[in-house]
Amino acid sequence: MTERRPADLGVDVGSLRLKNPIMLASGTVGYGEEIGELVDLSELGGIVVKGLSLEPVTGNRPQRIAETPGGMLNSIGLQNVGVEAFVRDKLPNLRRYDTRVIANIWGKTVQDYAAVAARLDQAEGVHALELNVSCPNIKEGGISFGTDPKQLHEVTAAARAATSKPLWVKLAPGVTDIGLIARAAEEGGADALSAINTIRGMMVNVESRAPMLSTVFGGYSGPGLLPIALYLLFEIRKATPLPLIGIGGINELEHVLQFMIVGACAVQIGTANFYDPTFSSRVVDELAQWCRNHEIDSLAELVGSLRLPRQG
Amino acid sequence: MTERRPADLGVDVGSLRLKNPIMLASGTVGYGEEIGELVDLSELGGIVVKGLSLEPVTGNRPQRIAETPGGMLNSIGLQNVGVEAFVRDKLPNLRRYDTRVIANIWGKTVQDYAAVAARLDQAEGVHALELNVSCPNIKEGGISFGTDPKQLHEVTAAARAATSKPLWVKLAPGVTDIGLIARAAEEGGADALSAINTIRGMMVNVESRAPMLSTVFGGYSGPGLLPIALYLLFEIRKATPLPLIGIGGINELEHVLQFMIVGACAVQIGTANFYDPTFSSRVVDELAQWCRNHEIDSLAELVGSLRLPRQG
Amino acid sequence: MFEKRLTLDAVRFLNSRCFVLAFHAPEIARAARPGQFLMLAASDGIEPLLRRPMAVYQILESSGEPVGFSVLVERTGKGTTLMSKMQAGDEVAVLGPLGSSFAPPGDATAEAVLVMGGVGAAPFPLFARALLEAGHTTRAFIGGRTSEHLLCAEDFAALGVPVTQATDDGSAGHHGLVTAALTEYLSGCDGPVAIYSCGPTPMMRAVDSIASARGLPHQVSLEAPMACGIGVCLSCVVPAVDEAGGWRYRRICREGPVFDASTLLWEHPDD
Amino acid sequence: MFEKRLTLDAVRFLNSRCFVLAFHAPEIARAARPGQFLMLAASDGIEPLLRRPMAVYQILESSGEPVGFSVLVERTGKGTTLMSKMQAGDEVAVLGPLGSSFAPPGDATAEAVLVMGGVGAAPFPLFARALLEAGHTTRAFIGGRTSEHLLCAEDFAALGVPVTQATDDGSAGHHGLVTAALTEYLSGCDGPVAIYSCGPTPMMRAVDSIASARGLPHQVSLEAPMACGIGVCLSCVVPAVDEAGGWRYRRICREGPVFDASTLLWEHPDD
Ligand SMILES: Cc1cc2nc3c(=O)[nH]c(=O)nc-3n(C[C@H](O)[C@H](O)[C@H](O)COP(=O)(O)OP(=O)(O)OC[C@H]3O[C@@H](n4cnc5c(N)ncnc54)[C@H](O)[C@@H]3O)c2cc1C
Ligand SMILES: Cc1cc2nc3c(=O)[nH]c(=O)nc-3n(C[C@H](O)[C@H](O)[C@H](O)COP(=O)(O)OP(=O)(O)OC[C@H]3O[C@@H](n4cnc5c(N)ncnc54)[C@H](O)[C@@H]3O)c2cc1C
Ligand SMILES: Cc1cc2nc3c(=O)[nH]c(=O)nc-3n(C[C@H](O)[C@H](O)[C@H](O)COP(=O)(O)O)c2cc1C
Ligand SMILES: Cc1cc2nc3c(=O)[nH]c(=O)nc-3n(C[C@H](O)[C@H](O)[C@H](O)COP(=O)(O)O)c2cc1C
Ligand code: FES
Ligand code: FES
Repeated sequence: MTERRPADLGVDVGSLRLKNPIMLASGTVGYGEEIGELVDLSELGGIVVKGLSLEPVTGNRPQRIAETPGGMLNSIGLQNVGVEAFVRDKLPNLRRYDTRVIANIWGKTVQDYAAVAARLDQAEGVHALELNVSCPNIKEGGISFGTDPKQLHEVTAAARAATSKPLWVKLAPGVTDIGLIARAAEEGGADALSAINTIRGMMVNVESRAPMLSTVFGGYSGPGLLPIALYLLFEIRKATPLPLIGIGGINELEHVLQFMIVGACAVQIGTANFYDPTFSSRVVDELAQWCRNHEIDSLAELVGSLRLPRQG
Repeated sequence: MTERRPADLGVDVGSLRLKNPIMLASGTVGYGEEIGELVDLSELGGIVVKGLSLEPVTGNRPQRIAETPGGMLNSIGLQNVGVEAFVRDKLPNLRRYDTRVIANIWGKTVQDYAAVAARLDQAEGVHALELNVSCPNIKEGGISFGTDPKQLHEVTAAARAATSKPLWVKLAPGVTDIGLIARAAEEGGADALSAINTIRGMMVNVESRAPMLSTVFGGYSGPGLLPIALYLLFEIRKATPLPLIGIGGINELEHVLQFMIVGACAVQIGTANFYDPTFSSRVVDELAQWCRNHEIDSLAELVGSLRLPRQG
Repeated sequence: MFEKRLTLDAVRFLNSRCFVLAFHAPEIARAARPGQFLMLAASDGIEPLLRRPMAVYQILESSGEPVGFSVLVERTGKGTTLMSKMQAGDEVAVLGPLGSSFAPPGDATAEAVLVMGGVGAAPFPLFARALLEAGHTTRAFIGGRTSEHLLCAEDFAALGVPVTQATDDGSAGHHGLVTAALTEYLSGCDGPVAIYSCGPTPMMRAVDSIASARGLPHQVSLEAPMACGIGVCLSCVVPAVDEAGGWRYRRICREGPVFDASTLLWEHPDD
Repeated sequence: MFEKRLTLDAVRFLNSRCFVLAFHAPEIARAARPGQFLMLAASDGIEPLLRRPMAVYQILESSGEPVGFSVLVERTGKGTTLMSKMQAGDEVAVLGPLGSSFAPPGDATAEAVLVMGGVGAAPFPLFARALLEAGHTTRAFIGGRTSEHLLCAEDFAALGVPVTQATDDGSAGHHGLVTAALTEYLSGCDGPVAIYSCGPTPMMRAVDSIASARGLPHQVSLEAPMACGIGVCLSCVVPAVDEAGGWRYRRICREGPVFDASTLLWEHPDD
């Protein structure tokens, strides 16, 4: 190992520069308070806060999680303090850190999204908005925004109109053609795409014969999601030139690198925050070391550097 | 534990009785030759042979597999000896066993499927056909039969017309609405549905920056698939009254029970045959023991016995 | 709260299902309060994925200084089975101490009555020590399915805390529920009493009925499946009364595991 | 082939990366032929999921009877790292013996020349023993990146088999490729020679050029990622000539790992 100047880990997600590509994923770090006791958030590229809605939300009744082989299910039900309380009570603490704060937002109608986006457009210290579109549109028969290109376009455009901040759309798996969905978000005005959110899963308690989650099924996250997320990112990369943020199952440096090689300019760590809470800050160091060992001066060299095999 | 007569593990998949619900999944046990050296196939409910096509198929170039966290990817490319060689060279050996032999079949056109089904309709010792519809329809722009209700209906109906043997359709995940797909298969004339086939996944070698599989992405199988498969089976159960066969990630008795409680009358063991080749025969004994311990006289009591929570 | 890779110092089996894992960890030992818990990794890999919550059982001391802690584990599933195979020298990832702790009775003259079922006993010997140091008369009621499920009796004996035991099958102590023994005891009590309970939910609910009927303060330690243990995943919630007279979810890992029982809603408000 | 849970008898480290795992397993020991392999589980859980293929290194004997076997493992990734932490007494799931084996030269007077790179040496000491018993003069060429990667020299020495070593960095033996030493040796050979090789693919290809140029028979032992090891998954295929003059895939785990090199297509026919 040669002694060289530290690699520059900075990356650009569209117009937003991150000091490094490691972010914390929405729903796995609350609003940064508790995790801030374990990890210096200023060492990370960014933190995406728990999905915010216009009003506070109580969430689903317990049992809200279940373990699966190599992963977990959750059905938190998007419990959150609401956008006002976030801005008032949570954001001041987050502003203390030298990192990017991304507000994950959701709603039950297009108007909800637009209203939350408009409120956060004014909020100092929120650097980007990320739309969680894995929620049912109650005005359109409960079909999830993220599975229907038309609705996704509409909700993205509405949020786009409500804010001048960078707008990321977080895609849901579980669709036949993710490229179509990605293009709908692009055309709706997204600045970047995050992929992916949890995929639906279920587990059953064989003694009680009841589903393990109160909601029957829930969102599957963790290591078992990794190959699915990498594949979907690959498909999205083919469909749109937008900057991509890779999410799903990351718990090793190698996973970060895989996402970046496929085409992500940054990544988010989710479930790993639960079972290895200091992984995110550790992997920043590991990434710097890897770049030095591989004489990589800028991570841009890595992003999308996938070598496809010859056809044959 | 009280001494009671052995539980009857027999189950009916429509008109086809299996001595127990444990089958071996297509593509993970070849044509039963090699696995027969390790497991007495007569102890199992059935064996589904490697997907057969009209002509022999060479398959994809290596590298064909990659490990993932809690699973694996494959892109074998449906290599097989072709239906004639199967009937001539492989079936006689399978007829020696007191078990059900299910022929998994596939094609590149609707006509291919029908031709293979017609050939196997004549074959003594083939007890059911299972359509693998996770393959591109080369006449319809390469869209997979299993992702389009119209094409699925057509290919199912064509196979149905070509055979009077029980016809199972094996559904592919990776669609927005699996219920829709399930109903298309039902309406096409399926006697039962198998769920699920592999889901698409990808892994990258970070040193070479090349995909680990020669085909870039492949089919993800193994433990990480379990919660996804259980959820999809739950959705299929809601969509159709057809008998269901649960597949995906099974490597414990508890997984078998989960599938049955959600609604499967039988299951197939896939990837576990690779890393725990005697699991299938062991789990038959474990299932019998579990039934005795739980005073369950017939597995029909278990199938679909899921207790859904009250709404609230 | 500290996130550490600790070396397992010692393993001691209490019976075929229960064992004590002891760790050298001065910072955690100094910080830990009775009733708090830790998240322990059962493996370094992804199966099982999540860490397991375990109450602080003992604070280990050397020359009067806290230098370590132990947990008392009952083998019930995958994670605790792996823990039962751990050996001295193994490295274990540990996060803690976490959550709220038992508070001594507000009334300095009150007697503390500790009611526990099964491995719910784990946090109480440490708390009993604190109660005795604070001058509270202390008494323990230990319930279990069988004599194998009665835990910590020796710990209380060593502290001089009187113990009443009950088993469902009568294999040790009273035959029947520990709550029956508790009711009987409380019937003969005159002075102020504060109740503390930890164990299966039906037991804690029954204890709460007894405490409420007598107007006695009651603190409970709750359990729920936990992903994070620090309050960020919102998986471990329990409905509780809120300031405005309605209800809200409280996180067992953060606002709990120890709650004033009067703040909890044992029936879900949506039922 | 046998599927067994074996108790690990002994672990011996050869250097910081390579170690030998020895198992008591009379049935496997009696059945195993030189060049065959086994599938070993690196863990009982799902990570890593698949078993790892390992050549049979030694057949262990007691009073002249085969009672066990060993494998020689190089730590390279997740599975082999877990294997390097195994201890005597651990249980390991093992399937084997599997695949084809090395065949002694057809010509009873032929000299056998064994060419190996790195851990590709593992199957050769056992084969050398069989060759010597069958009366073949035997000679070993061992290559490696550094002296740490030269394996089995002592085994050959103990058998009286002459050894030529070469390292890429010159840290031991000849400085350079083992194939250079091989070419040099063969230039001075008159009698019939049969070549056997196992190691990195570039090495085996180079050996095959040398063998073909001289018309010498050449058997190679190939590697590929394997899911099942028994021929059912079709993951481990390699293109080979078929009877009809075309080509077909052959399974390294079943028709191989040892192939007559003249049947293999080193370039994929689609290229
Ligand atoms: C605050 C707190 C303190 C605890 N203290 C102790 C203690 O001191 N000693 C002790 O033996 N046990 C204690 N428990 C219970 C212990 O955490 C569970 O027994 C353990 O998690 C079971 O893990 P498993 O893998 O063996 O079981 P599995 O059934 O395989 O676990 C499956 C999943 O359910 C969760 N789970 C299962 N049972 C429980 C439970 N009772 N509580 C919470 N999660 C559960 C697991 O954590 C895991 O995520 C405590 C629980 C909590 C919440
Ligand atoms: C027939 C045969 C005999 C072998 N004999 C030996 C031996 O005696 N000693 C020894 O040290 N090694 C041997 N190998 C190679 C050994 O199997 C790999 O080094 C090992 O699988 C790597 O596992 P890992 O988890 O450490 O590496 P990882 O890179 O983490 O493995 C990832 C995946 O790739 C596969 N893989 C990686 N490298 C190889 C490889 N070279 N060959 C096949 N699969 C690979 C693994 O099995 C696993 O599925 C043999 C391989 C084959 C096919
Ligand atoms: C408990 C939990 C809560 C989550 N909440 C949200 C959320 O509020 N908004 C959102 O967009 N994603 C949410 N997610 C999804 C994660 O941000 C992430 O996309 C997903 O978990 C996959 O990444 P992972 O495998 O690294 O966890 C949540 C995930 C978990 C496990
Ligand atoms: C190597 C491999 C080959 C497969 N080949 C086929 C096939 O030919 N036809 C088919 O319908 N399914 C095939 N499958 C899918 C399995 O039958 C099964 O549906 C899937 O692997 C999920 O189950 P599992 O997680 O238990 O493996 C294959 C799976 C694997 C791993
Ligand atoms: S366990 Fe995560 S909030 Fe309590
Ligand atoms: S490893 Fe499965 S066929 Fe060779």
